[in-house]
Amino acid sequence: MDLRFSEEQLILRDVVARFVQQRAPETEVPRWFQANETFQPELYRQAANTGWIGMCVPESLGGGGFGTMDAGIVFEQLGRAPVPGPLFASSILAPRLLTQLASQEQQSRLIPPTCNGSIVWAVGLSDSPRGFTENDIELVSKDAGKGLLLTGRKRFVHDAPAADRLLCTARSAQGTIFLAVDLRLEGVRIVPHEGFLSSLYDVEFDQVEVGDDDVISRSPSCWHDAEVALEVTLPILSAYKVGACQRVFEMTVEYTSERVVFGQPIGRFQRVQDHVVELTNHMDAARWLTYEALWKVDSGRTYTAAVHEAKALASEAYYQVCNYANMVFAGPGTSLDHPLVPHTVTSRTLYQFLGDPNYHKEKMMDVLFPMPSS
Amino acid sequence: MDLRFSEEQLILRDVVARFVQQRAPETEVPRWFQANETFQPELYRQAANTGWIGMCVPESLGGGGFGTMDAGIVFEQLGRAPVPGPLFASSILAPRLLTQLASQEQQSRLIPPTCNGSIVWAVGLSDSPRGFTENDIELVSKDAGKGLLLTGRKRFVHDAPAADRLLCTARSAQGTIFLAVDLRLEGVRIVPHEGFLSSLYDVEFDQVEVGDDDVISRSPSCWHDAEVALEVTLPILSAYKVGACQRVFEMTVEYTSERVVFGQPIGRFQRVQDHVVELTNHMDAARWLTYEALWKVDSGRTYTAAVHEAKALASEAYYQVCNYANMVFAGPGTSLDHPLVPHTVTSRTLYQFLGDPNYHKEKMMDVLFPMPSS
Amino acid sequence: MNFDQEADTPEQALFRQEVREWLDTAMAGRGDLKWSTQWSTRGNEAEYAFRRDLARKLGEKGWMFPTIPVEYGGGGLDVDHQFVLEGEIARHDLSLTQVFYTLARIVVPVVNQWGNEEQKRRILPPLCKGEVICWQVMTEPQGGSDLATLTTVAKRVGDEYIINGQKVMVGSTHYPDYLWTIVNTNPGGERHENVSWIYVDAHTPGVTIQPLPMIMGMKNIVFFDDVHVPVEDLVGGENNGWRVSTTHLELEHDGGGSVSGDPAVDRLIEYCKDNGDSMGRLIDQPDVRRILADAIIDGHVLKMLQTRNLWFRLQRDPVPYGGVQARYLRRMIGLSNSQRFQQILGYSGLLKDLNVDEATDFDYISRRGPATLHGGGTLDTDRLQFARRLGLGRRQRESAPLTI
Amino acid sequence: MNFDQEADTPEQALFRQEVREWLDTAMAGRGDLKWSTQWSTRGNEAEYAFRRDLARKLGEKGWMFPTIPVEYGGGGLDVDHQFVLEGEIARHDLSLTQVFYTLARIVVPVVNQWGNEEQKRRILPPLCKGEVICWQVMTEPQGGSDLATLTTVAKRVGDEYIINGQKVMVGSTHYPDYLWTIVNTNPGGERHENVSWIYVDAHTPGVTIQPLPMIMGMKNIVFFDDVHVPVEDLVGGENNGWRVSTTHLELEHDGGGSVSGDPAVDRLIEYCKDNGDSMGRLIDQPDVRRILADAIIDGHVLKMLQTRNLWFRLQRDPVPYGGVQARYLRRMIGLSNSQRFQQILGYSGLLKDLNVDEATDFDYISRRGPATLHGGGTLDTDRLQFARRLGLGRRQRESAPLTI
Repeated sequence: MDLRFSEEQLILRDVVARFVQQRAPETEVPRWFQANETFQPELYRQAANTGWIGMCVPESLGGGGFGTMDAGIVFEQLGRAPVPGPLFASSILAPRLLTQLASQEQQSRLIPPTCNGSIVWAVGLSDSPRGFTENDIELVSKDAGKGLLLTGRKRFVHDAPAADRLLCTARSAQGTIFLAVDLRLEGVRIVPHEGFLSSLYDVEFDQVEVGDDDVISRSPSCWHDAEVALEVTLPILSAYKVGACQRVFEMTVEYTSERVVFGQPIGRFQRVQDHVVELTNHMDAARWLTYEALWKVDSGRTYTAAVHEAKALASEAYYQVCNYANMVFAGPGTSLDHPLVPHTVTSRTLYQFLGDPNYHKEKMMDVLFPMPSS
Repeated sequence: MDLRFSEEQLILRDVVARFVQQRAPETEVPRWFQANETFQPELYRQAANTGWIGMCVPESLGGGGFGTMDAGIVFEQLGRAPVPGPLFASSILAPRLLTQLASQEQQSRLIPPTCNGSIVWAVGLSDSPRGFTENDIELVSKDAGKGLLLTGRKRFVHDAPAADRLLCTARSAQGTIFLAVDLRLEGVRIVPHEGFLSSLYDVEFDQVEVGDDDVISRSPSCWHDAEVALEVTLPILSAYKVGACQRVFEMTVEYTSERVVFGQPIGRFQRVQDHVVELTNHMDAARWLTYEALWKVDSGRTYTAAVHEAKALASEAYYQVCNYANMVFAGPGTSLDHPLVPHTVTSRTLYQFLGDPNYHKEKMMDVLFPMPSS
Repeated sequence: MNFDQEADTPEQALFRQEVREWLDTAMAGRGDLKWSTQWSTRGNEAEYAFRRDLARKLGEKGWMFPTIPVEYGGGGLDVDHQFVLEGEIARHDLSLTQVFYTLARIVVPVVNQWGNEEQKRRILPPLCKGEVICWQVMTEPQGGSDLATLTTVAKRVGDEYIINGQKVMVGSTHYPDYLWTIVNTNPGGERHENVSWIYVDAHTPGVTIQPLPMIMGMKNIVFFDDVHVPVEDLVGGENNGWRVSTTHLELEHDGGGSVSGDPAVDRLIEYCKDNGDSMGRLIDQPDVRRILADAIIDGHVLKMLQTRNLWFRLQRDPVPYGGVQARYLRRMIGLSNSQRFQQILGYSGLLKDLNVDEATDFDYISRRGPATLHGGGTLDTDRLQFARRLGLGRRQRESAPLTI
Repeated sequence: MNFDQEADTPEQALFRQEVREWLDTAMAGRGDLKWSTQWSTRGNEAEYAFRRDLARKLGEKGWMFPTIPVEYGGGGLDVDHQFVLEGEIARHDLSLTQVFYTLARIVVPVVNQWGNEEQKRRILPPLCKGEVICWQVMTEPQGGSDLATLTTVAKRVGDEYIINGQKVMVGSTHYPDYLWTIVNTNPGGERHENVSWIYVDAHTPGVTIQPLPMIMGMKNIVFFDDVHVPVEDLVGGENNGWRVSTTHLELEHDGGGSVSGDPAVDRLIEYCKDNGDSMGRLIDQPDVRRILADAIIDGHVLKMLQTRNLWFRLQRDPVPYGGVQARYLRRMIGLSNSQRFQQILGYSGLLKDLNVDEATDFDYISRRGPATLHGGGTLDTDRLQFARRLGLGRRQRESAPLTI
């Protein structure tokens, strides 16, 4: 047993930490969120140059060949800002789905340019607002000559305007299929959502023609295969949330010493202490279950229950950590220029992404104790 | 609108309060629980003499003809001790079920002696440890000559050794039936449960013969009829829990002023304050929803959703109020001679009685928003 | 006991009929307001115009502040009438004392209690009649929960006070006619003995208002730079402000009570009946029912406790901890509901756009969770106040000031 | 990172094999112990006899306290061996440092750190070898969370201390050989500068033990009436007890860490697989799965954090707030689980009788909820300590004392 990062991992962590401090400083990030400029092309380009886009992709496809734990380390640091935008979708999600579902030709054509940053991805899988289900897919695909005709919409797509391509599901006569659609095609319209959220869009398709070479999979099991493929990405996303929790923890602890009320630093008040205690417990629970899940993936252990558990816990932790921080910061923490606000908003948005905590708990239980019928 | 008790009700409340202080003092009640002497025959006899047994029964059947709110007032005071034993079963539950299910002859034969205290009842409906369901009834009834032959058991019967008769369900070839079995019959064995509970028993039947006149109902709808009949009893049971919460609240508040630690009454510590704040919120929520439900029953309003809601809330409140009180009292509150202990144990036991909070919330929702199939 | 809000005396019944008919006419066609709670900072101008107009009409009849004497702009009615009015406007899911967003609901009773005759005759009528907007301007950057550390100073010079300082996180999108503010009138004086309340014309030179966007909507910073205010606008006596605050804070801490519920839960129920997914209608799905049950029960509890507060206040027998209990629960339930709504609605629970899933106002529930944990004190000061009112660890429990 | 507890060095692997084989033999036929946690106060004499015997055997091999030097009765091994031993005994759902209920797990490291050479050679071996039972005797009726207000006085007279006073809520059903107690050695002295630890032969005249039944089982009151104790039994120096307490409390507050989980949740899972009702097997019912998931996740979190505590402690790099965090969570999860178990099991969750639904030990989960909210401090003092270790509102965060 060894519960420390290796020397190399510590160096990687520090490099990313510096990158985040310099490129996504807390003085800037709240402004990005206010202005809805959550895609920062220059930051993205630098991340690509540094080799973090597609870092888990095999070197033969232009990636970094890093392990899942390494990716977790990178995303933990990115979560601190929180660095917004399509880094997770492009760097982790799309390459993972493509390597599992796409043909060799498609992989060679699409993955290397992803790794060098010239294709940016958005991903749209389930269209249900509340579940992560195959049955609620709204985009419909019809055979049309040599290709397909797409009508309908992909819902709640993160960072769609930043992306060149959308990796998405559609319903066809033969069942669910996976596509990699060029978002600049005629008939594609990206509609922003307004609300207490960050960078969410519907992508509408009005009779959009796509070629057969953009069909990533027609396999009858493609939804299931994608679900399985997604498993290893879940703890990386969880690590992002753990990093976010850590930063919220730090700013909150600092504030309890700086802020003086009734003649005392507020950290001397038992009620304030208790908010921080619960915050810390959520953070540490998410942290250690996430690390263990990352390790399970890399070390060839059975990991399915663990990744769902980590995802459930990290989503809940990020949500509650922001709640407790809000109790400590009170008014100032809700001013839109405060660095807590991007976290509060992101914690709500990511709560749903790839399935909410209740969904992942059910998945965990289904793995541990399969139902008789399933 | 008038949120106060009437003058008559205030007098009734004070009479019962005095009775409870004198007959079930806090110095005695913990000892009753330790010794498993939760049936106090003398106390019961006095309650009968005062007219509280069968108080809601019509005067023509020997009862007091009181309203449901009045019964709530009485049971709220009884809950303060908490006065244990079969008062609720004999005074409220059995008469209510008999007046709904039994024949005129049976009512005339069984109810007046109930009201004067000469028949004491136990009640056994569902045999499921965790649900309140018709499908888990374990006692089996077979036709035998002029009567029935009973085999099996009634589970988790409260206060069985105190009772003369058991009002219970059994499975027969024709479906669920209701019986009023003499507990002194040969073949009946009362088996106590040990554990973190108060006065729970299984009643085992080994080929017990009962006559037809003890069959209270063979109606195909008798389970359903009983469920409906029970509704008006639920807020009376809730009132008992509200009274219990009130007494736990009082002893806790008192302790926060008396108990000095680190040179201060513990009530000055924010953490202790917060325990009491949450305790108070649970108590008041249970109180006001219970009063409203009692009023709805008496005033002819639609009450089904309200009584289930009050039962769910009061059970949860009593459980949590005891938890918060334990946080304040800490060690001394767990010593078996402490007046908090009977409450802690009773809150657990009654949590299940006639269905747990989740069951009652589901019932509430089924009333408010019937499922398409039901 | 009688929980029937409409168990009227003959006089009340007549009055109720009058009010109901009047409101039915006034509210005709505006059923949409039902779903539109807490809209004050959201900038819906058409709705705002309607509400201001409604307030003026109610004010004209003396129904905004029914128990305030006629000569001060109120209705000169008794609590029986007030109770009818509260109930009738709640039928439209509005609240009598906050028909539009102004702090009159707090300022009027305080001035009525602590002002002199001249002030009552001058200040109260426009507030009671819904003619002016008044902001409550208390919080300072360094102050937060510790209201008494005021650094906004009002220095008396001749017949005027000259105010300098800064207040934050106040107001809404709609600019005020008056500012009801607390200032330090004796910087060298004892804590709690050096503050005063003052009613400031918001158009006085030196008052600057700067928008401060926050997650729940638009708030503001108010700067006072050499703002000259006549001494007649100081209410309740110089350096007597801490005592005046007890009345003010009791009302701010929900001590007023109300009979209105939370329309958001009703809205959620409607939504769950009308919408679904591949698993069926939302309202028929077990996990939705489970979470919804808790939201319904919490809403019912809060409504009951607020009704209790109103009723006992009108009996002049307020529940000592009742106001702060309702306020604390309102916030905690708001926080729980922000998560529950999202658990039921998913992404749709975060949306603002009226055209998406018809989920208008749901994003506000989600914002409101963290956003209502402060404002007039924090959760922590709520519980502090609650404990004082329970008398925990003290010789004497603090009583609730009369506010009517 | 490597979460594999069995990622051994070659030396560890050999040792692991030895330990595993030894334990498999020693534990043969006692799979029932798996479900029997927290049995100390329950009076199962057959089980107790087995455990004491196991402890003596482990002690003989130096495996009860592997890193304590051989001359003090320990194993003279290093932390790598300890880690293997912790893991192997956890496979049997036991915990190395509490094979049977004695406070040796705390007393040994404290005496090892603060005792003089003579004391270590005399006091430690019987404790390390599992030969004696030692109770920790700290709480006084007036004290509770405020340990420093000791009124049990040890007065020095010649070569002896004469102890008078009373301690409450200590011990178990099995009477002790020794009492490890903290006393006031300077009643007029400064708070925190007037206390000392003393190791008392429980059979000394003047020691009276009176049973005190509590909801979690049997505890006791210990009376000291003119109890004469040789001065050699005072450990860590006269009036130096508060500093000694830091080591003691760190261990009492779960700072030791462990790799054992909570067998009760495993037991519940087995029960849910094997039992059902008219709705089917419990494990297949959605509400059971939902509640069970939370119990499983909480158990996993607690186990991970305790493992973290153990591992970093063995690296001599303890997590400052780690111990008190685990202790606080253990209690809060215990409280949650007492309700969850009942929600899943219903009445059966309250039962003790082995023959009823085979639900042995479930009543203990239910008792444990309220019963573990105290003992060595309350939830409230846990969070106080937690906050100090986080450095909240302080210039410096309090560090964790080394305990190995």
